This record gives sequence, C-alpha cells and structure tokens, in this order.
Amino acid sequence: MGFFDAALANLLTPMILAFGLGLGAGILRSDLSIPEAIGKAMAVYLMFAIGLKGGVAVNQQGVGVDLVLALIVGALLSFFLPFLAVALIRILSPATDVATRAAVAAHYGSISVVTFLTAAEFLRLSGVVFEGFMVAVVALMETPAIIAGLWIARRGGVGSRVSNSSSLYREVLLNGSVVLLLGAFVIGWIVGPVGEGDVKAFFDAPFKGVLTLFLLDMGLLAASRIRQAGGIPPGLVVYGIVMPVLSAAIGGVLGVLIGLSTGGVVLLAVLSASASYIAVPAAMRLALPQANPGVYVTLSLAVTFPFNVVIGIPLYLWVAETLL
Amino acid sequence: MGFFDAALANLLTPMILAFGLGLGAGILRSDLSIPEAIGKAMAVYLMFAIGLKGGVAVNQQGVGVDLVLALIVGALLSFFLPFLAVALIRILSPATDVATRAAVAAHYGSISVVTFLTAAEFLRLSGVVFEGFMVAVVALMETPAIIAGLWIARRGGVGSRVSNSSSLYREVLLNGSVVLLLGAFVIGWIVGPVGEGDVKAFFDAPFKGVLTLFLLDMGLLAASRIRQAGGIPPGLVVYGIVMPVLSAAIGGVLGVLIGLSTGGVVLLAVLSASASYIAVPAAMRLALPQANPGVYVTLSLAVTFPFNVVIGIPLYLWVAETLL
Amino acid sequence: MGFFDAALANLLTPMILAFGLGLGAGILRSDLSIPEAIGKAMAVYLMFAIGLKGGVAVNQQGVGVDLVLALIVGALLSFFLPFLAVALIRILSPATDVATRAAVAAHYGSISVVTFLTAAEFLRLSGVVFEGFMVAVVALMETPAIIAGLWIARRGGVGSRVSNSSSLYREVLLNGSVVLLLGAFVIGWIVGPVGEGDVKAFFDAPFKGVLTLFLLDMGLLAASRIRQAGGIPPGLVVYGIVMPVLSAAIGGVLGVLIGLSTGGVVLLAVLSASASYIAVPAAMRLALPQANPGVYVTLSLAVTFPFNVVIGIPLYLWVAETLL
Amino acid sequence: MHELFRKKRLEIIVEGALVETVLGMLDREGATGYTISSASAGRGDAGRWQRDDITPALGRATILVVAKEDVARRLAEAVYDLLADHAAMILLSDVEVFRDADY
Amino acid sequence: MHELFRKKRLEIIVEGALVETVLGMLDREGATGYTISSASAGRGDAGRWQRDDITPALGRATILVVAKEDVARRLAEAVYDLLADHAAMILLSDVEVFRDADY
Amino acid sequence: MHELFRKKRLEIIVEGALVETVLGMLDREGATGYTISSASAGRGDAGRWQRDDITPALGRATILVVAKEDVARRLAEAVYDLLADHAAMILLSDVEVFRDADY
Ligand SMILES: Nc1ncnc2c1ncn2[C@@H]1O[C@H](COP(=O)(O)O)[C@@H](O)[C@H]1O
Ligand SMILES: Nc1ncnc2c1ncn2[C@@H]1O[C@H](COP(=O)(O)O)[C@@H](O)[C@H]1O
Ligand SMILES: Nc1ncnc2c1ncn2[C@@H]1O[C@H](COP(=O)(O)O)[C@@H](O)[C@H]1O
Ligand code: NA
Ligand code: NA
Ligand code: NA
Repeated sequence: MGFFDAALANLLTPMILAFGLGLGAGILRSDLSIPEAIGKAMAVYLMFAIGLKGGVAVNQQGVGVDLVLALIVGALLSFFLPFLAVALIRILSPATDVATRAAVAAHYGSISVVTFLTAAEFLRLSGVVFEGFMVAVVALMETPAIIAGLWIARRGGVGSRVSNSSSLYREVLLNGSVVLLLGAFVIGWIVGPVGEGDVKAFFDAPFKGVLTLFLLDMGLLAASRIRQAGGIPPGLVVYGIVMPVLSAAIGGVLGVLIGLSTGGVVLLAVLSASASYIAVPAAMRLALPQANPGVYVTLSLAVTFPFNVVIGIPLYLWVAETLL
Repeated sequence: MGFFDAALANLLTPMILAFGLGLGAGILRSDLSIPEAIGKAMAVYLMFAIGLKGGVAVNQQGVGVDLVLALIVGALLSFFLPFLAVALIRILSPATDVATRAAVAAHYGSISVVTFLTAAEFLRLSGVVFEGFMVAVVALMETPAIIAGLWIARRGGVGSRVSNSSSLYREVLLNGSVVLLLGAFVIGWIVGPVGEGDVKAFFDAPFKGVLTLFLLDMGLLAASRIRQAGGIPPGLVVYGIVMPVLSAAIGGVLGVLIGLSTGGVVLLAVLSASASYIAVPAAMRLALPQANPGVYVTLSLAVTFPFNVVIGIPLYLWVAETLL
Repeated sequence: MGFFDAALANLLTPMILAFGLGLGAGILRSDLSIPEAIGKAMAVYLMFAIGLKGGVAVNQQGVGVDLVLALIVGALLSFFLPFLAVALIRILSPATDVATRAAVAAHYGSISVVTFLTAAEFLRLSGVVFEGFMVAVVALMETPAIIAGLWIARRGGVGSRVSNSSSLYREVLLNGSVVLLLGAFVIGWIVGPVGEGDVKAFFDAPFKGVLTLFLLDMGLLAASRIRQAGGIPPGLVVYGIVMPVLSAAIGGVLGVLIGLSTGGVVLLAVLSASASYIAVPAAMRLALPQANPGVYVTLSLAVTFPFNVVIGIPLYLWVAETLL
Repeated sequence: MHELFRKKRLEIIVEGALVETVLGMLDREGATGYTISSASAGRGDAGRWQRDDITPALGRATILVVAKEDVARRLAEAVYDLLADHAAMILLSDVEVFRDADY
Repeated sequence: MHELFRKKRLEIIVEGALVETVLGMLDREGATGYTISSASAGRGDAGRWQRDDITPALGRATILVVAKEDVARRLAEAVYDLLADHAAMILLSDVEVFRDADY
Repeated sequence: MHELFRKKRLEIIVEGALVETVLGMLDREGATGYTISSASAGRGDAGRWQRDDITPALGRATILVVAKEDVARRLAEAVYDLLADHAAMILLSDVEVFRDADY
C-alpha cells in the first residue's frame, strides 16, 4: 500500500488517536491529567511486557550470530549518531552552546522505548514480523550515547564536578528501564512459552489498551512541553525532524546489511530515529548541568517523539517495504 | 420483577457490595485506603472505556435527530434543574446562605459519571439496552449547571473577584472528564468495532472489576465525608434525597417525550438525579468561595451518591419498566 | 518429585524470577522503582482477588466445623508463636533489648499476605488443592500476635504512653488488610460463582501477572532493606531462618491434626512461617517505640520473606507431600 | 566563606483550584521564581480536608517564594487582596541565601 | 499596606503511625488549625527511612501549626511530652501573617 | 516548661538527579540527619518545571537539615561549592528545638 494509506492506517488506531487527544487537550490547557505514579506504572508494565515477549520469542527461535550482530550495530549507532547530531546542529543552529549541543546529541544517539513499542504494535497490526531479540537491542542502545555525549562535552570543555560521582555510572549502567527490559527479557528467555502462559492474560491481552492510555499521557506531557517551547530556535526544531529521518536511513541500511528481517530493519531504523527523554536527561542534569533541559527534553519529547509516532513509523515501514 | 427484587439484584452485585464495604470500613475508621493516584487512574480508565464503547455503538447504529434531541434536553436539564434545586432548598432549609444554596444547586444540575457508569452496568446486567450516544449527553450535562449556579449566585450578590479569570472558563469548558469522555467517544466513533478490537481486552472485559474497586474507593470517600457531616442541617439531608427523585422524574418524562428507549430513559433520569463532585466543586471554589464545600461536597458524595447507587438506580428502572 | 525439583519448579516461575530481578536490581542500586501508590494498589487488588476467590469457594463447598477449627488453630498459632520467638531470640541473640525482642516476636506470630498468595499460586501450579476458607484464616492470624507481643513487652516493662490510644485498637482490629480480606471474602461468599463471573476477567485472569510485578516490587524493597541491614547481629539473621522452619513444622502438624487437606496443611505452615511487615510495624511504632524498626522490618522483609518465597514454600510442600 | 544575604520567605497555602491564579499574579508582580509542593490534609475554621482523588480542587498546595524584603511584601499584599474572600494562608519569615542576585 | 502580625510556626515531623494521635492532642490543646504534608525519606540516629508502599507506618509527615507565641509554646510542650519516647522533631520559628485573628 | 535551643534550619532545593550526591556530601560533612520532601512544580530563570512521570530527574526535592549554627553554615558552604554550576536553592533560617543534643 502507498505511504498515505500506511500513515492513515497508523493514524486511525486508538493508540495514535489517544496521543492526539492528549496533545489537543494539553495544548488547549484542559486540566485533564494522568497521575505521575500511573504514567510510571504503565511504563514499567509496558517495558516488562515487551521484554518478556522478546525473551519468549528468543527462547523459541533461539539466537545466533544475528543477535550478536544486531547488538554490535545497535551499540555503534548509539555511540556514533551523536557525532552526526553535533554536526547537524552546528549547521542548523550554530548559536547553540557547547553543553546543550552535546546534551541534545546524547539524546538522539539514545532511544525512546515508547516509540519502539508503538512501532512494534504498528508492525503487528500491519502483519510484519520481526526478531524477538530486538528488545535486547533497545536496552543496549540506551546508554552508549551518554558516554559519547559527555565525551563531546568534555572535549568542548564543559561538564560538572559531580559528574565523576558513582551516581552517574549507576544512571548509565543500571538505569531502571535498561534493567527492566533486560530483566524481563531474560525471564522470558528462561520461562519460555509455558511459563509465559501463566502471566499472558496480564502482559499480553491488555497491552494495546495500556499503550493507548500511555500515549494519551505522552500527548499531555508533550503538549505541556510544546506550550513552553517558545524559547527553542527554529533551526533546532528543523533538526528535530531532519535528524530522525537521517538516523532512520543509516540505521535501516545497517539493518539490511546485517540481514535483519523487514520488521527488524524498520525497528532498528525507529530506534536510531528515536530520542531519549528518560535515561539521558537524568544523566545530563547530573553531568552536564550547563546544558539547557528546556531545549533537549522539549526537542525529543515535543518535536521528535510526535514526528516519529505519527509520520516516522509508517514512513520507515513504507520505505522498507518499497525497497526490500 | 417487583422493585424489591430489582433493588436486591442491584444490591447483591460485587460492585454495590464493594461500595458497602468501603462505606462500612470508612465509618468504622479502618485505615483501609486506596491511593489517590489509583482512584484518579480508575476514573480515567472508566471514563475512557465508557466513552469508547459509546462511540463504537454510534459508529454502528449511526445517529440522527435522536442524538441531537437528547443533547438539547440534557443541556436544558443541566441548566434548569439548579433553579428547582434553589426553590427546594429555600423550602427544606431556609437558613442556607445564598452562596452555598447556589453552589449546591449547580452540583445537582450537573452529573456524576460514576453514578452513570453504575447505572449502565446495572442495565446491562438486567438485559436492558440503551443508546450508545448517552455518553455524549453525560459530557454535555457536566457544565451548563455551573453557569446557572454562578448566575444564581451573582443575582444573589455573591461571587469572587477571581471568578472572571480564564481558569474558570477552562474549568468549565475544558474540564478533564468532559474532554476525556468526548475524546474517547470520538475515538470510538472513528475506529469503530474493528479498531476497538485492538483494545477491547483492556477496556471491556476488566471494566466491571475496575468499577468494583472504584466503588470501594467511593465508599471510603463517602464515609470520610459522612464522618464530618455533623454540620449539615437535616433539611438539606432531606433535600439530598428528594431532589434526585424529583429530577429523575423530570428527566425520565423528557426522555420518554423525545422517544428514548427504556434504557435511555433510565439513564437520562439517573443523570438528572446524580450530583457532581468533581468538576463543579472545582469551579465553585474558584468562583464562589463563600459557599461552604463541607456542605455541597458532602451532600452530593455522602447523601445523594449512595442513595442513587443503592436505591435510586433500581427504582428508576423499575418505574420505567412498569410505566413503559 | 524431589525437593530440588520442587524448589526449581518454584524458582523458575515468572513470579519468583521477578522477585529475584527486583532483589538484584535493588542490591546493585539500580534506580529502578515502582511508585508507592502502585505497590499499594497491587496489594489491594491481590487481597481483594484472593478474598473473593476464597469466599466463592466457600459459597460452593459450604463450611462446617473444619472452618471453625482452622480459625481457632490459626488464632492460637498467631498468639503463641511469639512466645516461641522470644525464647529463640534469647538463645540466638541474647543481647537484643526487651522492646525489640517483643516487637520481632509479634511480627513472627502474625503473617505475610504476599507469602500466602505466592504459596497459593505455587500450589495451583503444582495442582495441589486447598480449602477456600484459608483466606479467612489469613485475616484472623494478622492480629493476635500484636496483643501477645505487647503483653510480652509490658511484662518486660516497656511500652508507650500513647499505646492506650484508640488508634492502636483501630490498627489492631480494623487494619486495612484484615478488612479488605474479610470484606472480599464475604462478598465472594454472598455473590458466589455467578456474581464472580461479572468480575472474573479482572480479578482472576490477570492475577498471576499482577503478583509478578508485585514480587518485583517486593524484591526492590527487600533489597533496600538488605543494603541497610549492616546493623543486624548474625544471631538474629539465623533466627530469621530457623524461626520460620520451626513455625512451619508446628503449623503443619496442627493442620494435619485438624484434618486439613495437604494444600491446607501447607498453607497453614506457610502462614505460621511468614512474618508481617505491614500491620505489625504500624502497631509497634505506635505502642512500642523503643523497639528498633531497622531490626524487625529488616528481619521479616529482607530475611524471612525471601527465605519463605524461594526455599520455604517448596520445602513445606515437599515435606507435606512426602509425609502425608 | 561566602557571604549570606537576608531575604524574605513568602509561603502561600492555597487550594488547588486557585494555584494557577496565584501564580499568574506572582508572575505579573515580578517574582523571580517559585516552588510549589502539595499538602496532604489539614484543618481550619471550615473543618478538616484531605487530598483525595475525587475532588482534587479541595486539596491544598504551598507556594514558596524567596525574594527581597520589599518585593516579598508587595507580592504578599497583592496575593492577600486577590484572595480576600478565599481561605488562604500567607506567611512571611526571614531567610538567608548565598546568591544575592537570584532573588 | 496591611499590618503584619508576629506569630510562631510550629512544625512537628512525626511518623505516619502517630499523626492521628498528635492531631488529637492539637485539637484538645486548642490549635486553630493545622496543615499536613508528607516527607519522602530521611536519616537520623535510627538510620535511613524511605516512604514505601509496604510499611506506610514508617513514613513521616510534617504537621504545620501557625499560632500565637504562647499557644504555639503550649502545643509544643504538650506534643513533646506526648512523644517523649518517640523519634519526633519539634521545630519552632518566627513568622508573620496578615490575619491576626485567625491564629 | 522545657528549655528551647536555637539552631539553624538549612533547606536545599535541588533536582532529583542530584539528591543522592547532596546526601552523600551531608553525611561526609557530619549532618546528624535530614528529611527529604518532594516539590511538585516551580519556575525560575530556566523556566517552569513540573514533576512528571517521563523525566523524573527534572523533579525537585527539598532536603531539610536542622543543625548547630556552625555545622549548618559548614554544610551550606559545602553544598554551595558542590552545586556551583547546578540550579539549586540553599536557604538558611533560625529555628528552636527542645532536644539540644540531637542536632
Ligand atoms: N493555624 C493554622 N496552622 C496551620 N494551618 C492552618 C491553620 N489554620 C488554617 N490552616 C490551613 O488552612 C486551611 C483553611 O483554613 P480555614 O479557612 O480556617 O478553614 C486549613 O484547612 C488548614 O490546612
Ligand atoms: N538533624 C536533622 N535534620 C532534619 N531531619 C532530621 C534530623 N535528625 C532527624 N531527622 C528526621 O527525623 C527522623 C528520626 O530521627 P532519629 O530519631 O534521629 O532517627 C529522621 O529519619 C529524619 O527524617
Ligand atoms: N525566588 C524563588 N523562590 C522560590 N523558588 C525558586 C525561586 N527561584 C528559583 N526557584 C526554584 O528553583 C528552581 C530553579 O531555579 P532557576 O535555576 O532560577 O531556574 C526553580 O524551578 C524553582 O523551583
Ligand atoms: Na536514537
Ligand atoms: Na443532575
Ligand atoms: Na507467622
């Protein structure tokens, strides 16, 4: 089917419509809100569920060199995309200060789990299969970008005196979402389909519905960012749309080269295109306080996330299906 | 079946028993409690689910003049019932001050979503069908009563200097529950049964169970109100029971006149009979600070809500089925 | 099957693996966490679900002298096990002060609902049936131990001047989990299988999944206790493992004497072996402030709970199946 | 040893329904910033209240503003007039800070 | 410019398990009101604590009372005696308010 | 009537991402204890923030330390230097307590 059909099919799922509802309600400043604890709980649920599912898939399909290759490529993407980001920001918004530039770069090397979840669901709806181990790639791609970003910053002569504190390394290596994704992945791997059976009714069937409410929440949060986005220079907004497309292209090509399935290629493209707003901001506030969170969180949450979820995902799938 | 059988059938559902449990635990001052965030999350879930379901129904049944008529009648009820309320309070509790009288009136013109949900479930259990678009009527009936109440107050010479602030209009027009109900309704309308299929396992099957825990929470909250209800003059307590019955009669008759199904008639009666404790208190604190929240919230939460849920709903259904 | 097979079967369920994940993440000081409100909500859900299920079972099986006997024996165990505890602590850790000794004793007379839930699930997985009324025994065993502990303390000349306040009795008699378990039990008893049908999709199917996330949370909390456990004398740690085994033996024997099914015997052993960390700490802080919570909460949460969940439960089942 | 500077701590305890209104006023009157934290329960002439999930508007929040004496005083007056007929608490006290310029 | 009146700010940081007991005492001793907010974590002689969902009784809350000097002092004494053997913090400081009659 | 002793109240309002770092410093510098409570929203030079579930690291918490004047001063200095390039608020004020030895 053509791109517009794909885009429309995506747009008209309850999930994306719920995201739009949240976005609209937030921009109109409705007092609609989802309690903080609930948003966090839904994130835990979604990450555990996707990790478990991936692990069970691996338990059945087994793994080989393809997993190893995907992990290596994922780590490389996470580490090197920030350098592309820096170059792009230099061009599109030269005025950006060193610290903020490095911080933004780190966010775009890292990934957004929700974007991945949404893409995975969209693939399922479109009947496109993908490798179960992609979940492990998600977990692995969260953090190398942080190292890269801090390295870029230090080279630029910025950083914090607290950055060498152990808390940073905990943030980087034992970040909650990484532990949860990998932990659930391993659990799924161990228990396999039989063990999964016990908890499937909770982690499988309601998944799409939870994702729907979670995207409603994401819409509300993105909107509150957008309302405060006045300060963002247009050049960076452009960056927030160009960068994911470029990254998706690179990630997709590498995915093809290591022989991933079409679904796997799309997911690697989506991961490359997505930007973090959980793990990386925490690390940046700690290690790069001079960088402006109003810029990097707003860019990934209010510009790149909506772009990927609404246009990016169907676009990457359409391109992949057209070319492969 | 006779009224008592209907009442008993209602009373012996897990939902109503859970409400009783919460009421009892609260009155005995047990430390049982449901975290605030969870209560709010359950409300969001229930409103989204009921909105979605209504929208899907409309997507299938289509709509015509009947929807329009129901919306108009709903809006008129919400706007004019407060005037009946004021008259009734004048008779039953003349000592009530102008501000509090106007605030109470506004609450009784507006509606309680949970009462509606409980009634809808009771109708399903009783095998009585109703129009899917009633959800839209719920959303529409939330706010006209606020305008009426403030108008009554201003005529009585009370109000707040902050009331002309934009936040009031946001409260009135973009109130969270209105946005959520209508938003989910529209989403359901758009995606229809197919799209609903994706999320049915989350929004449909567990619905009754969530409602059960939510009513447990409502029972606890109503009880904590009852414990503090010492201050309420008996005349107003009587009002809290007479008013819903009168309103139900009026709403029901109008429902018959515009040709609603028996189920639709009962729901319109329930909406007329129910009193708000979410949107309206917020607006009243803002625009009518002189009114005593200890009176209006206690009346709608601790008197009218339990009455409607335990006795009112089966009563209205029984009357409707006997007369229609 | 042999003990190790049983232990392994238990260990490899998603629930226990999730507990291990939480334990590991917590000990490595990952920032993974489950919001407080969610943990509490899951506890409410689990207790309501198990209570309901038990009540429905009783509604079908009916009850007789066996229920009465089980309740009596449960109450006696809860009241007298603290005296065994005191004696054991005197031997294993003589230095422990009177107040702390009495408080710890109270915790081990009382029970841990989560340990019970985990055991019940393990029995289901192992195809071992048990009496539905055991839920009522759980509720009854929560509090007698508190009276015993305070009596021991007062005999030792310690206590608080606020302890005679009504809040203590509320804590003891109307403790939230007691009310919830009994309330749901009664509701289940009343509505029976038919009424349960309405809410089964919410309270039955997702149960194991919720328990999995809850055990993840328990693992995180146990870990944060373990990290602070430096102060605990080794003698008490030994106590934390010896006491449950002794209590299980006593509880199990009594269970056999009153003619419980194998499953019922195991659950009574588990209840005897488990230690409280909700109701009892609250009562102890109120009535026995001199006792050190760092000791009693850590012992029951970081030593005895993990022991029971990982080793104890399969051990007690294995012994029961071997001997009966 | 860095120098400490005397400022005023202004605390406004107000119902959730009014927070946005107060913040708007603070912005207009030139507060350099504020920090909000929410209260969980309380009692006053109007009886007890408890933050709950059903009527959030009745919950209360504390708005903290640190400012120069004159500014703090002006803000307090403005809020006091704004909330004349609302049940709000306005507290002023002394506080010392390092960063003179920030407040 | 409205006049400001000197009052005392009494803060009691106490375990969740004791809040109701303290409030009862404050009511009896004639506090005109109080505002409660919950703390999330802390450390003291008895080690670290953290509010969690498993043992709520160990969480701590801050009870704020604004009152006339003598009343505040009396309340503080009463609570101090009540909580003699409990780990509670009792803090007194100066504060100014507009509404003299309210406190 | 028990005697009251003058102490200092040190409040540090800092981002969630930095709390652990600050606590470590307080422990090293010899604070006898601290109590943490979380803020829900705020505004400053860097604009508005709001505690949310997506980026917890940007939420802020208040760390309260009651200590002897000199200790409080020393802690404040240490934290101030530690957070030189972070957006943290450090507030010092007077407070009275009953238990002299505890702080
Ligand atoms: N003396 C007081 N000390 C602390 N908080 C108070 C005091 N008086 C009132 N409050 C708070 O302000 C709210 C409204 O007070 P009132 O208007 O007197 O009902 C109360 O619910 C308390 O949260
Ligand atoms: N110096 C202090 N400053 C602030 N809070 C404290 C201080 N000392 C104790 N606390 C609080 O009071 C609780 C009990 O203190 P303690 O009895 O010393 O364990 C601690 O967990 C802290 O939350
Ligand atoms: N004058 C002030 N009064 C109270 N809180 C403030 C003030 N200035 C800043 N803050 C708090 O400190 C945070 C960081 O301040 P800033 O570095 O100026 O953005 C703000 O988001 C507020 O929460
Ligand atoms: Na990326
Ligand atoms: Na109504
Ligand atoms: Na026990």
